[in-house]
Amino acid sequence: MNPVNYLYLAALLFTIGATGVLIRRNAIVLFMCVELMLNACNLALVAFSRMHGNLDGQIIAFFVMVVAAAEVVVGLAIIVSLFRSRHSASVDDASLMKL
Amino acid sequence: MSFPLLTATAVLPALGAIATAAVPAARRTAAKWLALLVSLGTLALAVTVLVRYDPDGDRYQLTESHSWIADFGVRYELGVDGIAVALIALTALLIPFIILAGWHDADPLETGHKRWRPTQGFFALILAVEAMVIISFEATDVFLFYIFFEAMLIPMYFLIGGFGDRAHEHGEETAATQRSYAAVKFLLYNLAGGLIMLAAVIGLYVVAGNFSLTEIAEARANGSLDMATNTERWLFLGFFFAFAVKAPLWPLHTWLPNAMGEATAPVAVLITAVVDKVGTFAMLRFCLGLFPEASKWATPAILVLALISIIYGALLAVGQRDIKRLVAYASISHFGFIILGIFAMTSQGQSGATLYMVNHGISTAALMLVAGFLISRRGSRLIADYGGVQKVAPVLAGTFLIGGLATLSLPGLAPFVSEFLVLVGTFARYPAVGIIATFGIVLAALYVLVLYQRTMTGPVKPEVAKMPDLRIRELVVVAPLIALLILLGVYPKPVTDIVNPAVKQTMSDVQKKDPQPEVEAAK
Amino acid sequence: MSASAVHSLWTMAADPIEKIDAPKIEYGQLSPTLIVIGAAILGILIEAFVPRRSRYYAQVFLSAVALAAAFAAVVGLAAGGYATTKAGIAAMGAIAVDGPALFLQGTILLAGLLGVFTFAERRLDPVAHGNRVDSFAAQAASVPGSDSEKAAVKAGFTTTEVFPLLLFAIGGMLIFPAANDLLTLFIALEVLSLPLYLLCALARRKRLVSQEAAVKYFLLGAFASAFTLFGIALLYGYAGSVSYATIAQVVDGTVQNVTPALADTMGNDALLLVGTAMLVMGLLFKVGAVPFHMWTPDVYQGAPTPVTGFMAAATKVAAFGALLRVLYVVLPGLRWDWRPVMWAVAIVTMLAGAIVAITQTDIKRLLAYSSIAHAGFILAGVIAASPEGVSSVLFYLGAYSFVTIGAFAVVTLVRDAGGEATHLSKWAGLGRRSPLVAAVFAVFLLAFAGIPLTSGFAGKFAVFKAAAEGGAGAIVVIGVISSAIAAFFYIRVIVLMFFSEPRPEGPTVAVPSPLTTTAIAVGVAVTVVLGVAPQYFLDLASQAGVFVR
Amino acid sequence: MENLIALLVAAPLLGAAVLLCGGRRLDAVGHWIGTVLAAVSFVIGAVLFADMLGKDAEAREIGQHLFSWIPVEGFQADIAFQLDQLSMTFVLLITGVGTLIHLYSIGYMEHDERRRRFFGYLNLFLAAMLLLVLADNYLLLYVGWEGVGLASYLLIGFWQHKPSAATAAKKAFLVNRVGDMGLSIAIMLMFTTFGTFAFGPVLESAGETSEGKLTAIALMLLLAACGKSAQVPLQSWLGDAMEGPTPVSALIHAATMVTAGVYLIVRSADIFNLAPDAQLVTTVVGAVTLLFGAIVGCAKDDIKKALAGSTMSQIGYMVLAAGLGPIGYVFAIMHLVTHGFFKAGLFLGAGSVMHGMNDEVDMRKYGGLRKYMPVTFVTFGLGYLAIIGFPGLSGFFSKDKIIEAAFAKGGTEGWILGGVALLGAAITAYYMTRVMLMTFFGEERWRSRPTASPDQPDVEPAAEHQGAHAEPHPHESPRSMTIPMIVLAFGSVFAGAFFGIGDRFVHWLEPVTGHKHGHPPVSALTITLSTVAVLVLGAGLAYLHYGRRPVPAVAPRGSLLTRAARRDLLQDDFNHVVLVRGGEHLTRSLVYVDHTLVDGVVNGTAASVGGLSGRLRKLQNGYARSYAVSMFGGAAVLIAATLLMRAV
Repeated sequence: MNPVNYLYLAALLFTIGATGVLIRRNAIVLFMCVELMLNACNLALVAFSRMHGNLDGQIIAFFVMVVAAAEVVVGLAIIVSLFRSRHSASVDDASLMKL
Repeated sequence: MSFPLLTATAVLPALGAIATAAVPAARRTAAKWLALLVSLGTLALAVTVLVRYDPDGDRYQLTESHSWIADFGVRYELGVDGIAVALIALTALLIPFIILAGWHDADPLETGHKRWRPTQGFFALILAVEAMVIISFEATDVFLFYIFFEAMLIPMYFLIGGFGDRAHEHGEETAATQRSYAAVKFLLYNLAGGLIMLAAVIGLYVVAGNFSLTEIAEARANGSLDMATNTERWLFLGFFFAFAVKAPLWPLHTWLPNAMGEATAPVAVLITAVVDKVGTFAMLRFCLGLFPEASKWATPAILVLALISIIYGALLAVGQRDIKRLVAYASISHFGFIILGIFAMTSQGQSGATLYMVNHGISTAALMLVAGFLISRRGSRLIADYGGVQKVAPVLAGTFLIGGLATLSLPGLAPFVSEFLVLVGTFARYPAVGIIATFGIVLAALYVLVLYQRTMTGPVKPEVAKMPDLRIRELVVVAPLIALLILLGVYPKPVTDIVNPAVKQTMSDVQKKDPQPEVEAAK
Repeated sequence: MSASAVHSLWTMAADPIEKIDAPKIEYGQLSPTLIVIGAAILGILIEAFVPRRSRYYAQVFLSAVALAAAFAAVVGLAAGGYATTKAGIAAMGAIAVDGPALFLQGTILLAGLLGVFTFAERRLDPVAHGNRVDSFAAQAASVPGSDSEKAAVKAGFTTTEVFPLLLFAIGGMLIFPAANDLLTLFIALEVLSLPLYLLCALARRKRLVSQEAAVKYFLLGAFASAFTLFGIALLYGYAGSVSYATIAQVVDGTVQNVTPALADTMGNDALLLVGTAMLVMGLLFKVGAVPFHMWTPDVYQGAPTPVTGFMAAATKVAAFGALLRVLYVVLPGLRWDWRPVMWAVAIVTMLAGAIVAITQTDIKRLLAYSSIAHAGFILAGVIAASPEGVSSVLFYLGAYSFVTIGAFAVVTLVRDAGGEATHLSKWAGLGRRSPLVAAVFAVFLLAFAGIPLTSGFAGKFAVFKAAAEGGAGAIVVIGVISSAIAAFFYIRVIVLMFFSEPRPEGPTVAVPSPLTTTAIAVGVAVTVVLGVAPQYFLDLASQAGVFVR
Repeated sequence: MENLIALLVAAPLLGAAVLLCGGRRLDAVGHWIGTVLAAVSFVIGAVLFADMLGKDAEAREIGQHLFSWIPVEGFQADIAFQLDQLSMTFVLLITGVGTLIHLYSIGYMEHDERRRRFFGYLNLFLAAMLLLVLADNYLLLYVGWEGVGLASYLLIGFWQHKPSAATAAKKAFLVNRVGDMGLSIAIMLMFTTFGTFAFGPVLESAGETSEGKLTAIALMLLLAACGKSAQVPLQSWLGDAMEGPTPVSALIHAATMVTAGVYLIVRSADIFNLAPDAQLVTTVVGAVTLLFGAIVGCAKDDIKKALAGSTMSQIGYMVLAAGLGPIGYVFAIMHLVTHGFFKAGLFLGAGSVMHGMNDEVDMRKYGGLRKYMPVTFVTFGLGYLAIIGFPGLSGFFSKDKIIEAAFAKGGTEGWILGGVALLGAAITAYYMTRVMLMTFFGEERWRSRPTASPDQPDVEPAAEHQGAHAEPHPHESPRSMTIPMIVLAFGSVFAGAFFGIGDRFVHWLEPVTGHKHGHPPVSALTITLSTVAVLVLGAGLAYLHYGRRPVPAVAPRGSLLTRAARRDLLQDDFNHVVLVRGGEHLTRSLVYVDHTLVDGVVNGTAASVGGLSGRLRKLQNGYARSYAVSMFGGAAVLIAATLLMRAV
């Protein structure tokens, strides 16, 4: 299969993730969409790695996974604490600060 | 290395400001005396500068030059020509009077916070302004000038916004609001002007590579610096805009009546007699000096604006109900004359303009300070609240009248000499402009005399019946100013002698020759 | 060891394995970062092993010493010529040790040190149950207003973890502007961001707002990271490498041994341009440029003020450093493409920041918009695309970070019953109550406004000068117009402090410990010194203005 | 001798300085200091005069250079004096009459608590006036010119507590300022044309420039003269100026200052001679004013205002004569001097009457006073005869010469001007007879009787101050007042004959002003006879109106012309409507413009930025997802823009 197709897929996934961020309200889902975007990047990296015949992309993908895991740790901590104080994970409820 | 006299003249009031600010809260009187002494010391230094200045010597004298910010091409370069010397002397002369006149203006009304020290602040700020004004007169480096041109806004701003007339017809609350409005307006106008100038200063650096007046002039003279016509014009406009705000020139003038109206009289004098002079001074030194061609290009428009200022300012002065605003509009009219003289580009016009700066400083100081004494007695700035003061306080009225007569340029008093020179100088090149400007002298008579009539003559109003005449301190402030007005009106030669060579230089900067008379009259 | 000769660590692995070379790490040159990260790890251990009562002192001591040592290391490296003649690439091409990197690292470390001081301040909040408390939540995990929180407060708990978090963030920031390949850049970005997200959530008072700020920052930050990463992926796809030097060569077309795949992707400008745009967007998010600025006001407002101060100063420094390196090292060949776009961003940022700030009513939000406007001014220097541009940006960043930390430190002092009194109306008449504090804050505001004789003016002049020399005269004009607009709201605060009558129920000014006092004093001193005699620092910045490739 | 010239000015200047700065402790002696210094000045003048007489006519001009005043590149103004016959004439008139009036004032102002100040102002006036006539250049003349204006301002408004006085003073100064504009423009023109404005060089080289320039200069000088000498159209201030104390009216607004305009024209003779158009305008101004003043004088019931109208009219004669050129200059000055005597005398007489009548000025409340104040009556009467040109008295000689010269102008102009001058003489006789009759003859209308209702229209406001209702006790004035009156009466009687017979005055002034003998189309005798005839006619008519019939104590409504004349021929109304009201409207609208437009633009800009801020601020709505939208959109734009940059 033409490696470019993987890139299209990656772009598609990235867009889906971004759209999710824009339209979903639940912070957890939002965060998952971000993860989806990161994985779309991973896909692109791996595809490029394959195209260029070097391993850089694939190694980066591993790093990204680690980073994503770290993000989960931090992110969930924050989101959960928010949820516990407000009993809601909707990001739209978290709008005390404006203007 | 010789003693850095120019630096000392600026540094002394700066140090004085710090020292005054540091005087403990309870020792108010000590702070006042300290400030007064420092200002007198500065005056002594300024007089030394005056004495050491040799009218027949180099263009810039007593020069000091040190590297400062090499990255910006900025040097700490000081030097004075005749115009600067005259204005430094004026500044140093007026400050002691301003301090003395404002002796009680900043006494705290009630015992506020124990660390609240308005008195110390007031006098420290005045000295700070003095320091900055003096150094901007001395700077021969554009950047150095610019820095202090801008920085002096800050102490001025606090002086305007922080200290106002004690009583106000609408109560202290309104007074505070109007005061801070005036202060903000002052600052924003001038800051906007200054920032536009900043763009031009940067542009100048890009074009010239350094900021030294002398070097740039030299480079332009020997052709190594070639400014494109359009560049020069844009840069000129950038500089001129800032100076026109400061001066102020119509239609950028509206901050002045507010500022002068709301500030205490001594501060109003500081604004119009001292700080604003930096604007007109800078037009002479920087606009004409750096951008002669563009100056000539812009002259017609500037003359028109100056004319409008003269007539418009005078007419508005006639229409004012507030004494201090009236003086402010009168000043706008006078600044029109100064700018007219500068851009007429004749020796008489420019000498007249320089002389005008000095004389206007003294005459406005006299008028405004007496007005301040008057206002402090009655607690109102409205002309309508006075009447018949002449009867109860003849000396006050008399000095007020002399200040007023100086403002309307009565021959025999100093402003006449300068105003006439400006008119003659303008007329020589632009007869129509000269004639229209002459209408200003009628209007000046109108607003001064109307003011005098309404406040000083007529039946004595009950509110002013108990008004005391001038006190000794106040007399000490006013009498020397009046003496100077008369002296410089009859014998202005000491000033013109200092100014003339500098004007000659400026004329050669712009490569203009005086129009020659049609008939070479037999001498 | 030239950059191109060193093939990156990763590609070697693809070859048949005969022996594994130990990676060559220049520990000396990396020592600032290593010290800080080591201290951070040590800080974690302290949390684990040191008794609760002593943790605070241990952490403060450790952090301060580590930062000071790291700063000393930076100075040592700079003195040793690593900023100029010996500048080079370290850690197998991952990290650049050169002038801009060292300059910015030094700035970040000093800002971090002042940050530690403000973090450690325990005199401002009233003593709770016999315990001195700082700005951070007693126990972050407890729900605001819950019994467990009250118990934690009563027990005198404090979140001493903030110090290791701070050190981690600083560690990331140190790497960020020095990163010499895109992967390092990304890792550094995350290392600096994640602790900050957490720190934002840790306010002692107004915890809901604080958590909200953290969530917003986190979600948007992660969102931006994803864009950055996708940009990185595309650039990698374009150049077949993440090394700055290699990408630059590919962009310039000077690359040797072009493989067929590379030849293929090299021709695809879309990869390059879209990748560049997305990468730059991620960096612009960090610097708070319009339209990626919208997190700034909320986060600045919600985060604990010491964190805001530190973040506003140090993050901006690090992010601009990274942006400069990307634009100047990776993409100079693309100058004609990114400059117009950055022009637009700079203009919009300057204007929007200044205009929106006018109507703000909260001092922290006001400063946030101010920081947006300043990002615009700095971008004007970035656009210059010249060594002068680099050094002017470096200088501006140095000047700006101290003003910012100082200003936010002053904000922590003005308090009422609900903690910090950040609503502007409460600042009315502050000049009457506490002339000194108000005067100090006025100095900072004037520096923000760019009034001469303050560092703000020197910095502004430097970037505008560089921009004008780089032919961006229009930017300068718009810059001064924005400055004029911006001046309005700085002045509004001064008016409020000095010319308004104090309110009877107004806030009090807490007397800080020497820690905050030091931070403020250093801020004032730097502001004035850089304003009056900037030459030494300008020299420093201009010597440090050359990137190594 | 030259060095005395400065002393001439210095003496009264010193007096002014001492009196004004000296403070209360000089109150007791202040008036004597002032009077003595005025006399000193007169003595110096006399010494100089004697010295001058001892020289040949051509060598009489002397000068004194004190110092360089305004030395500026290409511009030289000196403080320097020039004393020639013309100046000498004025010096003697000023110091002589001045000293007398100082003396008079000692009595007249006896009860005024601010007498010292009054004398200070008088001395200031003398100094300024002497400076005016002694200056050797136009700029220094200008200083004196404004100096006398200032003194006039101070003295008109001396009783400042009266709003009318303060207003009158202001008005005088302002109208004069309009004239001063003319003087300064004239000086500027001289400077650009000749490069100097010293009398000598300018006048010598006047011929070297175009007539147009000279006409412009001359017209501007005329404008200045109109202001100072109360000539149409700048005459309106003089009537109001009568608010000042009467000695002031006598000295400044009759004898000396108001004649400065004539001095200026005669001094600039060389310019006017070469600008015939300007001369024509000058004569027209003179003729119109002559009639104007005379008509106004007929209608006024206020004795001082009637005399003021007369002054205006007489100066009209002088200006007319001056406009005639070399045939008239000498006579203009001659009339000026004789007028100085008799008009000062008349005013002092009027003052004496007022002094005895509780400061009443309304002639309708006089009558039959000759019995009570005989000296005043006699001196006033002599002045009266002199002014109407009774043969043999001063006015006869001088006025007759002017009428002759007017006819001698030649052509239609000559006839018109001569006719006007003749008509003026008739009206002069009429109004002066009216004044004389109303004041000294007829029934004693000041005796107690029901006073007129106060709201009666056209009652001069000055009559309404306190004391007007108490019955006065007319009495002769003290010695210090009568002596000056007597001296001036001598002058009124004999000066004309002394000057006129044998053309003594012509020979005296000729070296300075030049003189040509005029040749009127009819013989001089005819003119003289017709002058006498119209005089009799005018006086007779007045007798019919005021001598035969009782004078109503309240002014009748009168004809349209009378009513207009009472209001200065509606000139003031015009000023009020056009200048005052118009000016008020202008300033008020400008204040509005300044506030709304000039300030408004700036405030509007600020407000719109603020509004924009408010709207942009709403974008920051607190929803993280909308922030994300902004970022996403931003990224899209960024990408699109980057791609676009490559595309273009």
